[in-house]
Amino acid sequence: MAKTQTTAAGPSVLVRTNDGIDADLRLRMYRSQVQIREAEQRANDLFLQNLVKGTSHLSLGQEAVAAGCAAAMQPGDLSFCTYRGHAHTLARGVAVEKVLGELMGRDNGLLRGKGGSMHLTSIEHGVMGSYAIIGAHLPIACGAAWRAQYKGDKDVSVCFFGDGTTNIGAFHEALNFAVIWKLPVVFVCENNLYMEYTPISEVTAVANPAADRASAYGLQPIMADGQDADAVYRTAKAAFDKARAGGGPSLLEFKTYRYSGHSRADPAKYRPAGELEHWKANRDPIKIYRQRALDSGISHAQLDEIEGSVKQEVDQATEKCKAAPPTSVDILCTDVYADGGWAWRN
Amino acid sequence: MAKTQTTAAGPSVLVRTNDGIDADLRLRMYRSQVQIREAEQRANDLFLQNLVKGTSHLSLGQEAVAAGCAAAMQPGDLSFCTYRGHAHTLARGVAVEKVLGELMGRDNGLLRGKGGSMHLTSIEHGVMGSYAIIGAHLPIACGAAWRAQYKGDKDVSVCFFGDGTTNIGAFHEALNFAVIWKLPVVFVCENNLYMEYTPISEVTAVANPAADRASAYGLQPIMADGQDADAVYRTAKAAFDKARAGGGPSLLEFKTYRYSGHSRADPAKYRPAGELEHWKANRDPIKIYRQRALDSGISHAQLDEIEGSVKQEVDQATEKCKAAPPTSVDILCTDVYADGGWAWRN
Amino acid sequence: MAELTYRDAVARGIAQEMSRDSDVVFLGEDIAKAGGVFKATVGLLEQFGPLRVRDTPISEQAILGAAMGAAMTGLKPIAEIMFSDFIAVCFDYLANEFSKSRYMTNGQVKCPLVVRTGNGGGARFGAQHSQSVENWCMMIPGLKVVAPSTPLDVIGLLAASVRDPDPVIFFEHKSLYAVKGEVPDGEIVDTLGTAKIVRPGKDATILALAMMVPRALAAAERLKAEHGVDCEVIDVRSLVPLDTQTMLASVARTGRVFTVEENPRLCGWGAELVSIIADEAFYDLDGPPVRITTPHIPLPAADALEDLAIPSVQRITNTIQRSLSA
Amino acid sequence: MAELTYRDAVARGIAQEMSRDSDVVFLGEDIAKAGGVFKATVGLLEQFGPLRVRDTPISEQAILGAAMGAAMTGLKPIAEIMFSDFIAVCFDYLANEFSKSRYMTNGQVKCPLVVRTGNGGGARFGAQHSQSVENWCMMIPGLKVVAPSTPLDVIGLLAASVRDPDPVIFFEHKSLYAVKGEVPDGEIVDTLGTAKIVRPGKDATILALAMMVPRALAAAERLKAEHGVDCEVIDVRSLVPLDTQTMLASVARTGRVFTVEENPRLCGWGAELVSIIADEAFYDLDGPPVRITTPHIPLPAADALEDLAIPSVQRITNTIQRSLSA
Ligand SMILES: Cc1ncc(C[n+]2csc(CCOP(=O)(O)OP(=O)(O)O)c2C)c(N)n1
Ligand SMILES: Cc1ncc(C[n+]2csc(CCOP(=O)(O)OP(=O)(O)O)c2C)c(N)n1
Ligand SMILES: [Mg+2]
Ligand SMILES: [Mg+2]
Repeated sequence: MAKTQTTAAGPSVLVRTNDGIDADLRLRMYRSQVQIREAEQRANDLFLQNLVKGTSHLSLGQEAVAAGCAAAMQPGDLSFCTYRGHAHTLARGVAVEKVLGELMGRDNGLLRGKGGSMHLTSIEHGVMGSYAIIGAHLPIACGAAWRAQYKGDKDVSVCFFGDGTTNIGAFHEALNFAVIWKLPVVFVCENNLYMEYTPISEVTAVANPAADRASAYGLQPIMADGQDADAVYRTAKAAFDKARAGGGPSLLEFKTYRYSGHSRADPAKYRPAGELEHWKANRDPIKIYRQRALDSGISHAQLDEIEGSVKQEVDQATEKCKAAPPTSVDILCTDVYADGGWAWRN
Repeated sequence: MAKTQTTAAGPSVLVRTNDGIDADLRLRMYRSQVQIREAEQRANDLFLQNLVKGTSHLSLGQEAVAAGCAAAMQPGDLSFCTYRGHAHTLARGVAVEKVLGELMGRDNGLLRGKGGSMHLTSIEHGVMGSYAIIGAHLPIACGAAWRAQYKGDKDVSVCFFGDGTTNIGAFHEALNFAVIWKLPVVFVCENNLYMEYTPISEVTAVANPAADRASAYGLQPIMADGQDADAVYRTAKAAFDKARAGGGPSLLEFKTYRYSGHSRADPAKYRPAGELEHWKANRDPIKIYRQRALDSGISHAQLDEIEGSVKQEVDQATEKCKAAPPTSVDILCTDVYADGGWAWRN
Repeated sequence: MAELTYRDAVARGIAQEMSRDSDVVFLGEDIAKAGGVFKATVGLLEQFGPLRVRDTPISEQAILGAAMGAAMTGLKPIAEIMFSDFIAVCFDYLANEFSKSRYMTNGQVKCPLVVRTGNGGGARFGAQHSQSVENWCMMIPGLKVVAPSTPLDVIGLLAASVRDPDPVIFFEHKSLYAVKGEVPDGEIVDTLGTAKIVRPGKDATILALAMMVPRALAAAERLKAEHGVDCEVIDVRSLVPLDTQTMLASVARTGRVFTVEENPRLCGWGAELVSIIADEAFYDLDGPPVRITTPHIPLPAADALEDLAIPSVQRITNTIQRSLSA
Repeated sequence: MAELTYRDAVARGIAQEMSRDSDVVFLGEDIAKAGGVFKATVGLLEQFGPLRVRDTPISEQAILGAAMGAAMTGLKPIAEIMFSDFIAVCFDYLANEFSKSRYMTNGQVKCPLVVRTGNGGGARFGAQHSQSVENWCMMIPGLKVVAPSTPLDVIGLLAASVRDPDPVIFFEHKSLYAVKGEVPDGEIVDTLGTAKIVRPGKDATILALAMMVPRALAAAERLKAEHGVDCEVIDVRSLVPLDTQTMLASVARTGRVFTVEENPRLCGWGAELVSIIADEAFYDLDGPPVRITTPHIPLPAADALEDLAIPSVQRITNTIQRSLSA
């Protein structure tokens, strides 16, 4: 069970304990993080080869949040992601090939190229979409949770967003709305210290952009280490359990860090010297988790095997995507409306 | 000087003291409240006579907030009001005739009938507009304060809005923005317990819609009795002084009550039995303030004289408006653009 | 058969659909306990209970976002945006979210929802509470856009909108709420994308929407009586889908077309229709297509000014008469 | 004379105006320290300092609201909305606030501000980051709307916009940022409301805007070379005020008109222009006015699809050729 420790001044801090996470779960979360790392790195390589067009926003460095949250979800739970959504999409079980294919504008892509990197969606996996207008999906997640409440469904809607998103109006409206309707929705803020290129501290009135706002909605402030998949898992699970039990929404803030620039166009020169290196050396979620796994009795071999199989999976997906035809131009005008077409007139 | 008393749990509560308010100021605030009361009641009568078209939102019962805040402003300070803005407009010195004329769509109206009841504006009095889209003017007030900061002007921008407005996105964006830029703007929430017809408590995650959100912007929670013009004056003055001195924004919440329905269309049947009567009997700002004035040594005669002169002023204004011609149709297409016209083409 | 106001037709239309399908839910500001600020939703809370008819905070983005999320996952929400002018504070949902999600996701996401909103002028509410903003929605791919002019059409088109699998923006005209009309008993369901010839005629075609329909009809009567000109009046009813066939066929018969638009001129629905007709019926036209619109200005509050701004029967009559006799 | 990119022209235009007038201030997301996500504002922070060039939170309503309040009280703010699609989250300011405040207040409130925004497709950014939304603004009374197609016009029209006493929405085309053009030294100031004949011709008039201008020009060359058809190409440049005289005069000479619009079809600027031309130049027209637009769909991300959606040189050429020879 997750325990939280509340201090008088600040938000509650999650205490790391080892309970509730068995070897199976740990291996799953390890695999998930490694898969995200590999797939994102591959996306970057493919971009450098000019095989990924458009933009893309990677989650390198933020793998533990996606892996930990997804592991804490149950089948049927719903994820609402941002343009930085590859990680969350993969974590819910969508195939690497589908994701890379979409980035590459191939016919085998998750959305056959219609959505692109910023809009990954797989309803069958509970990935209810990736939204590229900051804040828009927080109210949308409320609506999905309202449906669950109304129908007596037991799923939880989980909504991921960044620190910068806490300063837009829709954040405020969604939080208030979720609380007064006591909806089974969990808002997950991935605080990676930057909005696009601007440090979040320069544009935010409080130190912890999500947690320090929780009380404005009658919620408890909840923060945890976003580089530690176990901490993420436990924090998330407690919130999901609460929502599922009818206890209403939570707002979680995970401190994390992105290794690459904001998007493919960004060399991230605005970072203070040494910051990236510090995070990579000391706060890398995969390094941390590999050690955690070893400490808990899992063998090097087991972990190496996971790494190997993930590499193979990503390699194979890459080959399939390279071989896949470009998106068929026949679909340009399909699926605007439910009848499958786009006819706005007779 | 205003003193605030901070409790561990709740917002700070303003302690009533008698300092800083001399007889002159008290008579001004009394006059202001009486004038608002009379003018609003007249607006209502004129509506019942079908001489006011469109809608109107009265501040009967809320006079002390307008009077107290205006008294605490200096010439040059700027007011940003809502559709419920007659009171604040009058309190800054705009003539009753101009206001009633506008409501009646007469050519002598403040805006010659172009704006109507919801958009009273008088730049020369520092009344920078009345805004009828909930929340829109909070960011606008930030902008005016930004100009003061940039130019080194010493005026403060004061932005009035209701309890219901705290749940819209623009509120959140404006508060964060004002704080990080440390702008000389003061946000004044008039909590009259209702949004349009819905009790604010049913749609708000916290008990004090403004004060309980202050900490989300790193601000102190500040509440005061909105039925006591002295309390309003002191609370407002402290905030204006702070802003003027470069201390940044404040968020004030005044508890108050409106006697009439939300707008002229609303009989306010949703109020619990006795609520209106309770406020009128025990919390009427003019009754309270009349007693305060008497207690402080002002005579009945002085107060009666004010009442008489205000009644005369409102009567005369009414007659002038009734005699005034309707808005000239020649102005239909003027002042869309700065050249005075509306030409969108050559 | 009963006589019903346009206002009561809204409540009846919603009730009809909520009775039929428990997935239909309804949310908005002051719509439940208070029965709506226009009293168009009175009785629904009592009939369908607080789980299906819900008051919200003043949070238009939350309202439309919640409607979208609910629609994506199986409900059929009706969301009220009190005044259509307020679409501006939640425009992202119409412009970028539920309009585009089906396409962007290659057909995965569905959004069967209805946004009802009070549209149009005539109530002396001024520039921020009086606009006709159908074109704000018509211009967005992925939306459907409807604007009924009679109580009967309110019920039928509302039912069709609720049952439609796509997001529909339903414009109710504030100045028509008090208008009465005959409505048959029993279930009423109409068809989106169908215009209605409300007055046949042979000399010119008048295309009108919502409050402009009764005015166009009155103008047509006056043109007939005073000038012997016989106009066909078409109630456009549905901007998306657009029944271009009915309109093109009419123009082919009459040779002339006039639009009567309450919106300020630029990029109004009439511009789109004229551009279609000018292209596809060019050789049918015996004279220029003419648009009669509110001038391209914000709406004034004073009655004298507002009446002058919005196309009146007189202005419609004069414009058409002058143009036909030019 | 120097060769400058469209991107660098933006920075130069802003710098020109900020140097000249200390009331010009500039705010937006990532515009200061980072020099803008499109690198169109590099160097401005260094040149004008942190009091005049300010990074903001992700709060588009605060950005435009603050710009308005500052403009009302004496500054001349330039506000950046990073992608024009995001206008949807702050649309109230354009639709209801700074567009209407002067009129509503009988001329008291002035809003001399510029909203700059990255508009248009071609970058494979998908449906929420690629739109051409000039018509979202053109349809609002009280705004002015500009969309330059060359580096020179960027500077001149930006300067004119900053100096204009009314709110101007300035659409920069994302896919033109890298395009180069000759720009004279010294101060450059252009005039709003003036279209430009960028290629004279006698057989047909092509009206185009922003990225569609180079494509229309290329199509005109191809029509000439391959079909002997001589098209006049007009860069509309300014949608409000609209230089109808230049366009009507051209149509009077050529007898035919085509619009090339990047926006999805319904209620695009071309619809408005066609409705004006069909009315006022009806008897000049020798054939139907035809609109060439992006189909009325959200924009897809994949390159193959996006290229097919937005009017291409080929599609423009073919449509005009077919129509003229019909
Ligand atoms: C309404 C809106 N404004 C601005 C943007 C441009 N933008 C895209 S991502 C981003 C930064 C978001 O920061 P954060 O929420 O911290 O998420 P992160 O990218 O760090 O994951 C911005 C400003 C947008 N997409 N939508
Ligand atoms: C964006 C927007 N949504 C809804 C409305 C309709 N409306 C006008 S006043 C009002 C209630 C406002 O309540 P509050 O902020 O408490 O102010 P009060 O009227 O009590 O002074 C509402 C919902 C509006 N004008 N703008
Ligand atoms: Mg971030
Ligand atoms: Mg209130």
